[in-house]
Order: sequence, then structure tokens, then C-alpha cells
Amino acid sequence: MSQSYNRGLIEDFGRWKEFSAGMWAWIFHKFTGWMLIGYLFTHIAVLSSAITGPEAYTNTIQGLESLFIIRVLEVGLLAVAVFHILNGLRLLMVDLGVGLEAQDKSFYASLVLTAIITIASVPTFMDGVTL
Amino acid sequence: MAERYSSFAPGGTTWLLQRITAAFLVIVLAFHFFLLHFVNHAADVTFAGTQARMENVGYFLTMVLFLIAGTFHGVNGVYNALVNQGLKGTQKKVVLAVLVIASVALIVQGIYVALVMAGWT
Amino acid sequence: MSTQQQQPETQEAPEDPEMKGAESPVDEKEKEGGDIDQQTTPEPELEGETVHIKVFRYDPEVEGKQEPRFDDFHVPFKKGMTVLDAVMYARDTYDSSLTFRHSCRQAVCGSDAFFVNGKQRLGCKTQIADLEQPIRIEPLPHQEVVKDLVVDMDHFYDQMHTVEPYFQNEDTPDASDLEEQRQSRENREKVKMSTRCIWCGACMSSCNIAAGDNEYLGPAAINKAYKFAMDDREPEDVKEHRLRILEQEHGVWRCQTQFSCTEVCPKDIPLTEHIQELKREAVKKNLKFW
Amino acid sequence: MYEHDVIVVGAGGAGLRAAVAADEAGADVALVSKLHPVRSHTGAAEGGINAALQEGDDWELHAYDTMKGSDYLGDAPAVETLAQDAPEDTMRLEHWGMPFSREEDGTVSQRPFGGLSYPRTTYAGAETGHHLLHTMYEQVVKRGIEVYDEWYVMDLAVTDEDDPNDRECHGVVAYDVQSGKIEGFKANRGVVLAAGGPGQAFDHTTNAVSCTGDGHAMAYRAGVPLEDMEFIQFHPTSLPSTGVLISEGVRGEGGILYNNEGERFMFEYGYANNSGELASRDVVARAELTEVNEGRGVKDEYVHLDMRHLGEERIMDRLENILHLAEDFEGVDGLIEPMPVKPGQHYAMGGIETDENGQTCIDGLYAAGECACVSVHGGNRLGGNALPELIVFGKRAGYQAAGKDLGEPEIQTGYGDDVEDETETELPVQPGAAGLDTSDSVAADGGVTADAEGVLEQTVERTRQRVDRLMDKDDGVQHSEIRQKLQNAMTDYVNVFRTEDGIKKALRIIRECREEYQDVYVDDPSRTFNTDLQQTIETRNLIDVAETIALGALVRNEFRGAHWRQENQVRDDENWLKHTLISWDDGEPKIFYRPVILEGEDKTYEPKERSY
Ligand SMILES: Cc1cc2nc3c(=O)[nH]c(=O)nc-3n(C[C@H](O)[C@H](O)[C@H](O)COP(=O)(O)OP(=O)(O)OC[C@H]3O[C@@H](n4cnc5c(N)ncnc54)[C@H](O)[C@@H]3O)c2cc1C
Ligand code: HEM
Ligand code: SF4
Ligand code: F3S
Ligand code: FES
Repeated sequence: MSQSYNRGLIEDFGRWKEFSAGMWAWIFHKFTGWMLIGYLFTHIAVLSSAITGPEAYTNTIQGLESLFIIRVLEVGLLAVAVFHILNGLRLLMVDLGVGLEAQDKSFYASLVLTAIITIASVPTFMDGVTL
Repeated sequence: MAERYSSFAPGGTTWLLQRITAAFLVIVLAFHFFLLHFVNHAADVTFAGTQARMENVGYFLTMVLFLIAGTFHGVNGVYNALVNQGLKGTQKKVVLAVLVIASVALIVQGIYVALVMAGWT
Repeated sequence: MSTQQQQPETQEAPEDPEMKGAESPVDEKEKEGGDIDQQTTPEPELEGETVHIKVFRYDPEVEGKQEPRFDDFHVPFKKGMTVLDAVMYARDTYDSSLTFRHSCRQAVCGSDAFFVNGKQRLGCKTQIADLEQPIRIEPLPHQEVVKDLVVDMDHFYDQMHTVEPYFQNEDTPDASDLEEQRQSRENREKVKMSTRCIWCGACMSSCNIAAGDNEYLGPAAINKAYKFAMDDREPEDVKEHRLRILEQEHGVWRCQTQFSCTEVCPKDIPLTEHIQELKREAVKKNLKFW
Repeated sequence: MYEHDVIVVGAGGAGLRAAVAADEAGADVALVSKLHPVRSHTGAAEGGINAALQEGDDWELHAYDTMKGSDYLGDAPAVETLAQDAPEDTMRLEHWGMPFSREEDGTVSQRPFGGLSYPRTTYAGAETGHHLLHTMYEQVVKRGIEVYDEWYVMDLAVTDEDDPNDRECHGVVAYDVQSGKIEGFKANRGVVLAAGGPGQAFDHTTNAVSCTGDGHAMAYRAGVPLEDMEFIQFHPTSLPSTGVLISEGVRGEGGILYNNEGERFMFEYGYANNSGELASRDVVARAELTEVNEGRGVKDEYVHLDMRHLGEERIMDRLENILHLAEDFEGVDGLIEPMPVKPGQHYAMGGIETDENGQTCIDGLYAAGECACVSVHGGNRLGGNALPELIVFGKRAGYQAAGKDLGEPEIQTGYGDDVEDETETELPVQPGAAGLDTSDSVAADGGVTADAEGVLEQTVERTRQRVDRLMDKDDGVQHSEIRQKLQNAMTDYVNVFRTEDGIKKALRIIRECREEYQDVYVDDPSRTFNTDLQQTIETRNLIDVAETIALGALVRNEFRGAHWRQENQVRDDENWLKHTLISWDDGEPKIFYRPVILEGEDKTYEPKERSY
């Protein structure tokens, strides 16, 4: 086509309001997956302090854990992980051809469950931290 | 139609492995989170505590497998996401190489750390 | 075939003597408030309402249309009016250059898939009354626009052709012997939904993966392959051959089970289910050789 | 310029089958179609394909039923060819993978249909046409046959000898809808017209918007006579706003027709005291229209088809798809309200005159499918007989065009010694182009050289000029106005009810349309996907075709098959066992008749009363 109008990515993105459940699930899953793999690299980097020596390791971990911001991030990580797990399970079911009709409901269920689990674990995560 | 396939076509293998690792990860990740945030609070983690766990061969192996599975799952996921967005040609090859190298580095480093933790170095 | 809806074009049916005694339904209608058929309303225009539609306009050749814009039309409402009726009315009454594909007006030709209020729908199968106004009518997303609501379908056709969309069986009986290939009812039922595709392209347009990866076969083409791969009349080796095509890198694996294809398909084909089944078939087939 | 051995115009069931046949016969084929093949209207057919497949059934029975159904206006050689070839060609569809419905033992299913003495309608769900169309297209893809889709064929490149029987067709001129480019397509062996029906000549039709009789009009203006155009089948139950067909199955299950007073008019007014709603199609259609004309229609337009009393269970079980149709296309829920229905144009029995090999009187020009009239349907088509026509005569036309010898035909074509000229009927206005500026006409006129390429080039040139003229004109009338007027005239006066006065009125209005068309212009200035231009050209074709329908209806003063005349409400075998033929005759339509052939291979079909 020599002359035709390509609406490009920007306009596609502009359609986010029109996304359906399955699309949101896809976007969230992608986002959480990337967060998790990013975290995995960071995590190993942090744990590498063990190579320097036991004190360095203990200090690093406890030092980090005493920071409020780290605790908040951990809660975020939990949310991300829980959603990814729950939606991951949903996807595995879909792959097995189970419950396809309920795919949108199971996505909403994942969201709600993630929220509940995350909120419920806030006290545990925030235990003993000071601002 | 003449070709004979003795093993997976690549798309299928990685797809299946992504699911298998996912299933595995559900269990280990839940275990991991539970152990380090609920049973033992993260804030209370010390090298000694870590070492005590790592010295257990079963735990050590689980963690190594966890790492390998997680890395494969995560990196393959990222790669797939890029292919889904139309990554192709040389770019795709380069990305694949970078991802593979990063994964290998991560796994090697991770195992090394785990060995240190277990005190087996 | 019991679940199948048969709609004979002509059918001599036995006369039912009871019918003659049947009551007139008119009384009932009045009870229901009967706004359905007030004979006092001769002209549809008098039903009083107009429908506000906003239609995407673009023409590479015409000044003022080279930059896409939306045109507003107000179309008199008529009970039963579809989106296609509305754009046809706008074209025939207000602006004859308003361009879109359409033909059958009954959801079989697949020409008029548009993006209506944020969803891929067949114009002729979408009732105006079901939509919120103003009704935004755009060409299918993820496809290049040729003019107004007309998009370039070539890529869609190419993908359909990639899966070798034709029946393959070397040794069919001789046609002159009037002998058919046998097929069980169950098997016919299994492929039934997949055979309904009218190539409208709605599914492909709704799929984010197809938008990102131009080589992805897409739901319609995979469904087309499903129709053959699951048909027992094709021999086993052909089925394997079909799975080989589907399991390429840009085949079934690309599907991320977003379900939007299934949601928009005007023929209610369970596309995601078909794609998933083929993924499993491909894995199974390969495990055997492993 | 493009060049192929065989050019097939139209890619519905008939065109696709012709292309495959020509390919099988070794020709280099191209399909040129204004729609992508899978968009063709063949996809709308629901019921099935008649073919004598089962033991106990016999092609001779099929031929007999068809002849009787045609009200003895079918030509026996054509009818017998259809019945003989249909079984094998239907089986071939199965071998090509068409998903027919199945019996318990895995054989293809067949069901009973109106007018058939044996259940021989082979079907694939309620979407037989859809499957036929897609299966055929798959074969075209398999064979790698070249498809020029969204190319609108505007004209035939035909030499200009005085006698159409001496003319030769060398190709077509088409216009690429996407780019606006006009090109010649040279056909070294032949052109097959398979452009479908002319339903859009009527305001209300079950046919697609693309069924504009282009094939009819092009062949007509090139000199081929149109045959039996007055025979138009009307279906009594189509949805008023779109024309979508509501199957006879609803009435078969016990659906009832009511007028606006809630009267069951089929009995109340004695249209059919015995069979009521289940009387034959034309009877019911006429009854409905009478109600509306006498002021008892709903909104002066339609009647009600009520199936609520059947109960939700029965409806869901047997008529579920009707519920969807009414809901999707009319916004009516058949479970809680009656469905509006009215008669709609459904099928044209007549068309481009061909012999049983699809050959027209012009050398190198063939036709098949609904646009052709081999004359298998005569005065009335049986349900399920159009689809076999597509595959049987599509195939034959394809073979013949590719040069495969199918033997001497028994049916004569063109104006020749065996015809009888029309003498009596007085026409209210001059039909045809007479007196008008014919620069817009596409009849072969002066100065066309005999050399194939020259003919093509000149036709291309003329077509370009015609398009330029339409595009350059800045004001005047728009096609939609003319088209609407034409369609209304046809639906008002040449519908199921035909009176001499009415038809004459229609002819006058058609004449007006023709005159107005002199002033037509295309508002859309773009060459890209200009549907305004395309429809303007189609409208011209509709005018020509509508005129032949009205002319045929006017001269045939009898009641046969689908054609009813108030002045003479009986079948008149004495005078009318003959086909009506109308030829353009360079702008001055000529009407003549050719006797029906009732002698079959080894029997003669004696006209009998058509009662079932
Ligand atoms: C609702 C409905 C139900 C029916 N049910 C049955 C049934 O059950 N059984 C049965 O036997 N029959 C049935 N019929 C009749 C039958 O379907 C048609 O007669 C038949 O499909 C016509 O096929 P065709 O190939 O001649 O034309 P079409 O399928 O209409 O194809 C015409 C082709 O010509 C092309 N074309 C037209 N003009 C041009 C041009 N100027 N340039 C290029 N290309 C052009 C179009 O693009 C199209 O591809 C039904 C018809 C309708 C409307
Ligand atoms: C714990 C259980 C987990 C489950 C059940 C799970 C499940 C899945 C599944 C099924 C996919 C594939 C989605 C698709 O291709 O359609 C996926 C993608 C992904 N996963 Fe996981 N996963 C888990 C853990 C993890 C972890 C620990 C990481 C990080 C290391 C991770 C990172 C990713 C990434 C990056 C993707 C790709 C996302 C994308 O499409 O962009 N996952 N996951
Ligand atoms: S699968 Fe459905 S949405 Fe996709 S092209 Fe076919 S009919 Fe249209
Ligand atoms: S929308 Fe696309 S991702 Fe898969 S389920 Fe449908 S093809
Ligand atoms: S017009 Fe044919 S599908 Fe809508």
C-alpha cells in the first residue's frame, strides 16, 4: 500500500480504556513478570554480600530490612508475586482448557485475592520497622 | 511432509518448559516467601540462620533448582514478550545472546553464593 | 443432527390443524404496553429520535481528509436499525463519499467489521439501540486505513493462506462412484464451530499479539487450520504436517490467551479454546517422538 | 494490460467452480471480482443442494421435479444435465472437504424440500452456501489460481459486427477499486460471466448490496439476449428493514401470519383456505401484499409472523437461529413479540441466455450461475436447485471456455431462425437508450477493429472516458436518488402483483430514471476506493436490467410460475410455452420468443397442472 494511514502504537495505546479483562490480565502479568525477574537479579546481587563474609551479609540484610522504604517495596513485591502466581495459575488452567468461559471472572478473582492477601500480610511485613 | 522430527520444535519446547517451571515455581516460591517472611522474619535473617538452612542438601538443591527454574522462566518470559512485540532478525539474535549470557551469569553467581552460604567453598 | 439449527429454504411441512384455532396475539400485545406496533406511526422519522454517530474519515487524496478526522452525522432512528443501516443512511443522504465495505447485510460476507464504541463488531449485526451515543465508528484497529472505514485486508488474507487452507487427502473415492468419505457425527460436530468463520478480521484486529508481531498467524488462520487438523477425513500424516505449520515460532505459541478474539468473533467461534487445543496437540505429538 | 487464457468475472459459487474447471482443463485462469471471493452472496444460501445421491432416488426424478417446478418453462436438455451432473459434482465438493451434515453411518445427510419427490437436498447445517463458497475458494487457493479481488468489471471487449451472433469477446475492462486504475484483461480463450443476481433492482430483497446485475447488463449491452427476466421469485417472509430471510421453517413449525387487526388473514380473507400459512410462496406473498395494500398492514408496510404460541422450548429447539436473526437484524425478540415480515425479492430465474455448455451467442463469452439462464428454473426455481446449478453449469462453462469439448449443445442461442418476434404489446415509452446520449452506453459501437488487442484497447479507452466524465462533472443528480426511485418503482409495480397499468407505470419511471441518469455525477473526487463511482455505474446496470424485467412482465400476459398477471390469471400453454428474450440491439431493445424444449433424452415432459 503506497498510501494508507498507519495509526501506529500511540493510537493503539490510546485505546487502553477499551481493553477487556483478558488484555488487562496480559498486561498485568507481563508487568509483574518483568518486576519479578528484575527482582531476582537484584536479589542475587544482594545475597552476594555473603561472599564478602558473614557479617557483611547479616549487616546488609538487616540494614536493608530496617529501612521503611524497603518494607514498603517488599509489600509491593508480595503483591506482584501473588498476582503473578494467581494469574499464572489461571493461565495454566487456560492452557489445559479448563474453565475457559470463566476466564474473565478468574482474572477478577486473582485481583481481589491479591489485594486481600497483600493487605492481610502488611502487619507481618511492617513488624518492628520504624519510620 | 518428509521431515522427521526426533524432538521438539523450539517454540513448543520452551512453551512447555515455561508452564512446567511455572508449576514448579508456584510451590517453591510460596514456600520461599512463607519461610522467609512469615516463619522467619526477613528482618531477623542472619548469616548463621541462612547457613543452617543451606547446609541441608535438600534445601540447597531446592534453592538451586528454584534459581534455575526462576531464571529460565523469567528470562524466557522476557524473550517471548519481545518476540511478541515483533522483535526479529539480528536484533532478536543479539537479544537472545545477551539474555542467555545474563542468565548463565546469574545462575553461576547464584550457585556460587549458595555454596558460600552453605559453607562448602 | 440435533443441536444443529437447520434452516431449510423451502420445506413442505405438514399442516397442523390445531393452528387454525390459535388465538390472536393482539390482545396480549396490548397488555404488554404494546409500543411495538403502533399503526399510528406511519413514518419512521416520527419515532422522534435521531442517532448521533461519529465516523472516522480519512482519504489520502482529498484535501482536508488527509489528516484523519471524525465527522458527525445525525440519523433518524428506526426500530431494528443497525450500525450498517446508519452509515448507509448517512452516505446516501448526507455524504456520498463516506466509504465502507458491506454487502450481504446479514452477517455472512464478513465485509463490515468496524471498531464501534471501542469494540470490533460487524456493522450489520449490531443494533443501534444497544449502543451508547454518540456512537463512535472507526476502521478496524491494527490495520492500515485505505480510506474512511476501509482497511487493508491483504495481510489478513496472507495469514489465512499461510496455513494451507484447503482439504488434503490424496486418496478420496472416485466422485463418479458417488461415494463419500465417511465422517462421524461427533467429528462433524467437533469442527462445526470452526467452519463458521466469515473472514471478517475482527479477531485479528483485536489481538494485541497480532498487532505486535506481524508474522503471528493470528486467531482466524489458526482456527482455519483447526478446521482441517481436527477433521478426521484428513489422514494422520496430513494432520502432522498441519501441526508442523502451526508450531512454528510465529504459530500457536505466540497466543497469550488474551481472549479478545473470542470475545469479538461475530460467529461465536471459541477461538482461544481452539488455539489452546492445538498447542496441546502439538506438544502431545512431539512428546511421542521424544 | 493483463493477459490470461480464461477470465472469470465474479467469484461466487459459479465463478469459483468455473475457474477450477478451466484450471483442470489446463488453462491459465484469472478470477476478477468486485468483492473478495468469500464475500460473494453464495455464502448466504442456507437450505441445501439438490442431488439424487441415494439409492432409490434417481436423476430422472430430479429432472421431473425440476421441470414441474419450472411450470414447464425449463429446457429439458438443461434440466436433465443439471439432474445428471449434480450427484457427481456434489460428491466432488465432499471430496474437497466441504463439511456436509452427517448421518449416523457417516454418509452425507439429505432432507426433504418443497416440490421434491424425494429427500435429496444435501446440506451442511443451516449454512450450506457458506460452506460451498469457502470450499470452492479453498480449491482456488490450492491451485494457485490468480484472483484479482476488488476489481470492478465495467465492460466487455467485444467486436462490433452487426449481428451479435458474429461478435467475439476478447476480454474485459476492469477498474481497481483500491487504486482507481482502469485496466484491460485479455482473455485468449474466453470470458465467463458469473456475476450473480440482480436483486438490487428491487427495493426489498434478500440479496446482497452487491447483487446489481452487472453481468446481465454487460452481456445485454454487448448483444446477448436476456431470457425470461420477468420470472422473479419473491420470498414471503423476509425482515422488513434488511431483507434477511426468515426460513419457511417457522411456518412449517406452526408460525402464524397476522395483519394489523390481529386477523389470521390467510384464512380470514380466504387466500388459502386449506393450507393457510403453508400455501406456496407466491400465494402467501401475494396475500401479505394484499393486506398491506388494503390498509391492514402494520405501519402500512408489513405483517406479523407470530411464533410465540409455539412455546420457548420448541422454539429454542428447532428455530433458535430465527430468534438470533430477528434479534440481530430487526431488534425483535421472537419470544415476546411477533416478528415483522414482508415479501422480498429472492431469486431471478432468468438471465443471460446460454446453452447447456454455458456458451452465449457471442463467441468466447460464457455465463453461469444466477446471472445466466440456461433455463433450468423456467418460471419458478425449486428451493435447493440454485446451488447445484452453480457447480454443474459453472464447471461446464469453465471447461468449455478453456477449450474442452463438451459436445454439440441442443439449446439454440441468439436471434435466429427459430425465434418468433413480438408483435402485439404496446409499450408506454421507448425502452433502451433510444433518443438519449449514448456516450454512456457500452454497446459495441463504430470503429472497433477486429484485432483482439485493438478491441480491448478501445474498450479500455472508452471506459476511461466514461469514468472521467462521471468524475469531472461537478453537479447534477446522485446515483442514490435514481436507484431509490428505480427500486421503489419495481417494488411497487413489478412485484408479486403485476397489472398491465402498473408495469407500464414502472416502465415510465424507468425511462425517467434513464433520463435523469444523463445528469448523474460522482461527488467523491477521490480515486481511492471510490464506492460512489462504483455504485453510480451499478445503478446504470440496474436501470437496464430492471427494464428487461418490466418488459418481460408486460409482454407475458399469463400466470406461470412466479409471474402473476391480473389480466390473465391462468397458465396459458397454448400461447406461452416459450421463453421471452430481450436483446439490447444497440440501444433499441428487441423482444422475441424461443419455444421451450420439452423433449428430453428419452422422454418428453408433458405440461401438467402444477399442484402438490
Ligand atoms: C438468502 C438466500 C438463500 C438462498 N438459499 C438457497 C438454497 O438454500 N439453495 C439454493 O440452491 N439456492 C439458494 N439461494 C440462491 C443461490 O444462493 C444464489 O442463486 C447463488 O448463490 C448465486 O451464485 P453466483 O455464483 O451466481 O453469484 P454470487 O455468489 O452472487 O457471486 C457473484 C460474484 O460476482 C461478482 N461480481 C458481480 N458484479 C461484478 C462486476 N461488475 N465485476 C466483478 N465482479 C463482479 C461478485 O463479486 C461475486 O463474487 C439463496 C439465495 C439467497 C439470497
Ligand atoms: C510462582 C509461580 C509462577 C507462575 C505460576 C508463573 C506463571 C507464568 C506463566 C504461565 C507465564 C507465561 C505467560 C504466557 O506466556 O502466556 C509467565 C510469564 C512470565 N513469568 Fe512467571 N510465573 C511464576 C513465577 C515467576 C517468577 C518467580 C518470575 C521471575 C523470576 C517470573 C517471571 C515471568 C516473566 C518475566 C514472564 C513473561 C511475562 C511477559 O509475558 O512479558 N515468573 N509466568
Ligand atoms: S474467526 Fe470470527 S472474528 Fe475471526 S475472521 Fe473468522 S468470523 Fe471473523
Ligand atoms: S486475542 Fe490473541 S493472544 Fe490469543 S487468545 Fe486471541 S489470539
Ligand atoms: S454486510 Fe456482510 S457481514 Fe455485514
